[in-house]
Amino acid sequence: MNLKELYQEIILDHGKNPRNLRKTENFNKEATGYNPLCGDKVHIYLKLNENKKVEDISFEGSGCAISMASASIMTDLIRGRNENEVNEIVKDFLYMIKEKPELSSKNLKDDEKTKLMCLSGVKQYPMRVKCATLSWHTLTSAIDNSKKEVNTEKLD
Amino acid sequence: MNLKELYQEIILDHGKNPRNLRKTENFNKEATGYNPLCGDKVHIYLKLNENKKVEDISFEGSGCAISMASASIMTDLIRGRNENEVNEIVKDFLYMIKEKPELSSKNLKDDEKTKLMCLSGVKQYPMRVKCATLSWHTLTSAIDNSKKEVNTEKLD
Amino acid sequence: MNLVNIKNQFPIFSKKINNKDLIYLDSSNSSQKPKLVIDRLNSFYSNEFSNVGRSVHALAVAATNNYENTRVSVQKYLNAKYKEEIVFTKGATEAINLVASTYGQKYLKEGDEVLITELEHHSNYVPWHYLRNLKKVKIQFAEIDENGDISLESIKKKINSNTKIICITHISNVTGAVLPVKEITELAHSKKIPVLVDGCQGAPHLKLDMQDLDCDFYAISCHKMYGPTGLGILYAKKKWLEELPPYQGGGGMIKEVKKHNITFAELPNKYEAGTMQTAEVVAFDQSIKFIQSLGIENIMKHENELMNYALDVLKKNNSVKIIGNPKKKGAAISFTIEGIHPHDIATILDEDGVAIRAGHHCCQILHEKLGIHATARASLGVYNTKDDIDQLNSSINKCQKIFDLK
Amino acid sequence: MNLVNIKNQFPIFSKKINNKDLIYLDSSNSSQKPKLVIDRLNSFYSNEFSNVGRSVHALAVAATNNYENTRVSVQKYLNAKYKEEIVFTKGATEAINLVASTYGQKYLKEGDEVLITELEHHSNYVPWHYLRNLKKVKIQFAEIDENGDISLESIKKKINSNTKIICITHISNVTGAVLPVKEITELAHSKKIPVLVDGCQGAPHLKLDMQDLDCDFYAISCHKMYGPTGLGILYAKKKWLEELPPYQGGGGMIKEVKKHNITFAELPNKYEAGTMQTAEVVAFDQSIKFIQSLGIENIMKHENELMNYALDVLKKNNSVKIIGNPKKKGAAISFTIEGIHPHDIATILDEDGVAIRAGHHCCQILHEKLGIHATARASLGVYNTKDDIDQLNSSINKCQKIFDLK
Ligand SMILES: Cc1ncc(COP(=O)(O)O)c(C=O)c1O
Ligand SMILES: Cc1ncc(COP(=O)(O)O)c(C=O)c1O
Repeated sequence: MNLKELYQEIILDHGKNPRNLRKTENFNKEATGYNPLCGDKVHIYLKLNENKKVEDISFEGSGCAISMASASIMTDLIRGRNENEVNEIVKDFLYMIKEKPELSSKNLKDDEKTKLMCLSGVKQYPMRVKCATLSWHTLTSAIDNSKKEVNTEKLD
Repeated sequence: MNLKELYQEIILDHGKNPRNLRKTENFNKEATGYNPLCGDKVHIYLKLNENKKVEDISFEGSGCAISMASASIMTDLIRGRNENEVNEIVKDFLYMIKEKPELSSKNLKDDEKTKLMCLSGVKQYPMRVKCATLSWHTLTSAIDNSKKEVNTEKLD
Repeated sequence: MNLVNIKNQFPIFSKKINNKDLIYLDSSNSSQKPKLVIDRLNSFYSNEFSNVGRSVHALAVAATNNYENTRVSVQKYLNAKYKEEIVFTKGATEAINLVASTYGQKYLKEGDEVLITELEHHSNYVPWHYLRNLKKVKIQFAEIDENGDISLESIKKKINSNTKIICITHISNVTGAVLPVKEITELAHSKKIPVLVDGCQGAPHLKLDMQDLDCDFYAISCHKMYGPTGLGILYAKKKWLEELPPYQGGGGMIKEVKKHNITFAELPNKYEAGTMQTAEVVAFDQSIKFIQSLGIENIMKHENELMNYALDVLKKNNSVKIIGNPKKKGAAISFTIEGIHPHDIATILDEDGVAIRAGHHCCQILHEKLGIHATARASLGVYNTKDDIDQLNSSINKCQKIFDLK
Repeated sequence: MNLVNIKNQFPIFSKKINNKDLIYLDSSNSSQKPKLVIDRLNSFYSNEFSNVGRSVHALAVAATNNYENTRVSVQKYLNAKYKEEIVFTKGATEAINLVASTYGQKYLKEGDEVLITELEHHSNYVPWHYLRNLKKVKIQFAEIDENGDISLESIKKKINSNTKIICITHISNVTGAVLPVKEITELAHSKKIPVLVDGCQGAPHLKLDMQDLDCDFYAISCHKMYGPTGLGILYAKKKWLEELPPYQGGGGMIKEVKKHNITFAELPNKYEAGTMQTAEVVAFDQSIKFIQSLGIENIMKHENELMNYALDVLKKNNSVKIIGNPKKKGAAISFTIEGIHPHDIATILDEDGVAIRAGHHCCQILHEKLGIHATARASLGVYNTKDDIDQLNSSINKCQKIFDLK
């Protein structure tokens, strides 16, 4: 295990100063995610336009450095993409966190991949994987418009 | 442990041919005893006269050699005694079965003591003590006129 | 595979009981434990112990993984569709109470009927009896035939439009009768009635496939499956676990707790309140490994041969009366000897190191039906041999001698 | 008595975690197990195993005696009046569920109130919440003061003529606050209200005397008391166990079973349905012996000194904010570090072999009241030392460094 890999500079930065930590005005999709283990919660707000493109995305909530950084980096990356791209990226990220060594999405540029790969350190910390994936699962739930709340217990 | 001590001739005899296995006519005291471990049951019927003397005592039920012999020997011994004597003998018997090496009741003649001591073999078989004491506890319950059923679980 | 030297794998068989070799014929009550399982308890407590699911430190992570691995092993062993369908309980008794309590609370009302059989263990009757008191539910008993079998027909007879659940044992712990649970389940489902199977005696002795059996609930006692005490399993179809209310409440089974409301965790956590039997679950993985290392088919063949041998031997013994004559018989033979009470038989056999059980075996309904208070029961485990049966028989002859001679 | 070399008695402390010595500060979650206890499990399964209470063979007799001996040891340890007042359960969670379910069923009706506190663990809230849904019972929360204490006064405030039971923790598993349970019980009894004490954190750390405390129910988790997992204890006054209906139904807890009715066994069997945790109960006798060999007064003194030392050290550490400042504090210190989430603290500490817990510790009500989602918690056991506290402190400093540097 390697703490330095887990707490990289970019994680600590996004953890302390999370981007998009606010509530999108006139959002038209939303979902809440729980981590019952620690009581942490995240709320994702989305504004999709008529072409199913993400006009804005934001989040509210509190959590550990990993979960805040993950939500922060995610929201930064997702804005401006259409629904299909978003779904593909989410899938790729979750797959990477759990099984693959790398990201393979063609919708991500190299520097974007590098950014996301900073979160890959959690692989060595099984109890922390939930922290990294909570906001991503919640995003999927928001897009699917499923009213069900996301619960990391079920998902990872 | 010693099976021969447990299954003495007198026990086997009383077990096979229990005395007083019937229902006293015009009984005025009765009680039922259970052994939930094996489902065995004994029902004691008493007829006490106005001087609180046992005019008749009998029992119904089925059980192992030890419990049948114990009820059989007990009923034989108790008939004709008054309530105080009965209580004293029951106490002495239960005390002997559980703790003392011998009987000390002044209400028992030597040959009666010898007969009862045949049941002392169960001491070496803790799970069988209940078999030997069930009818005795039930007798006490009948005398006390307590409506509560006897249950060996509670008593030994 | 030759199952002859299995006793070597069980430390207890190297010990003397009353200065005799132990002839253990009480496995339907609880099985002995293989070294593998005992050692795993030991190593887990000595090197790896932590509570699961709650802390993020290394020991807790490893313990949680071990715990969840057993769930997956059980899922695979039972061929359950989802690992969330495996709920750990204190025992089969708790598993059945869980279903009776939650199903009863949500689905049963006055006049509804619970259909059980005359063969049921108290653990598959008392929990339903509670609903008789609490909700005025009725309990119907499917009747045994002259062989002690429960036929599909006898179940059919008691089904009516009020029947809301059918609860049957897989194998009788008294007569060893194997019930046609798959056919009963098919029949029940054709009438939209769920089926609970008390698998206490099924799980240690039969090849199980939940998806093929298709029952809704299946209750298991791990201590009868070469596992530690204090542990059982409820298999339940996911849709039931999702639909039913939670059972015990406490830590680990909640989602969000507020002063005015509480929401509950997802499966499988919803039904695992409080600190669970961490070490027992971790060690039970080794019980499954033990069974798999022998192969359940081999175990079935071995036990079957032994059962046939025992029936042969005991039928030839004129003093012995075997209780029930089921078409398919597994695990247990109960018998009586004219003139000798089962408790006396058990005590005399014990002197020879032969451990059997005497009593009503928690089946008073069946004993009442048969008109007897108690029976003696010899039950088999994977470690038993023909020699064990021969010793049983000769000790039975000794009973006869003691009671005849005098 | 000098409690310095206690770690020797616990095999796990001779192991390395992440190549570091294990600094185990998660005993409020579950304690480590002494060799005595592990060995007893081993020897019982290897040499003596049998189910209890049901068979009459030698192994069963010995196992039953061992099992009942533990009941007597527990009775004596708790100074309970009768051994029948000791009921073995799966854990404290089951013990509380047992009381909530049976007391609720018999005595609670719409409008009645259950009084708990803001400090309660989910295990002492969720079971009562069920009655809110099932019976429209109300739940009142006695409030903590600014130090995190529950005063007699705060209980008094919430008692009214509808209060039907008071359920309080002995020691908070978050702040370590020790509640005045004896005074609360006196007050409650003066109003004829029974009291349940959640003794999970009390039992391992305090000298207990049930007759002096006089509470009606006391729930214990054996795995927090240096005992095996899967075992708990409900102490309950005999009159309650006699009056209340049985809880789970099954083998061993019945008297007579008929098709139309069932009667129940006497105490303590009435509340011990199905095969119990035989080996766990037998081994728990050694946990009590272990505690007695050190002496609970010595344990209290040792843990007290350690707690004061830890408070000293952590109060000097400016980055640490300790949660709650109770007058009497036992067992646990919860804290936060500004800008670092407890989960991150726990992960960083774990790298140094320091095992703590992060989260809401099954006390969401308290965390909501305090306005925080999660805390980090270091909790003490008899094996902890001042060195452990020093290591905790220096690892906390490392957190600070990691989060400050970048
Ligand atoms: C105060 C308190 N109550 C109840 C419990 C629940 O105990 P268990 O999980 O052993 O059932 C715990 C421990 O988790 C506790 O600390
Ligand atoms: C058929 C059957 N059902 C239920 C039980 C109860 O299982 P447990 O006592 O392990 O809860 C048993 C064993 O005693 C059994 O044989």
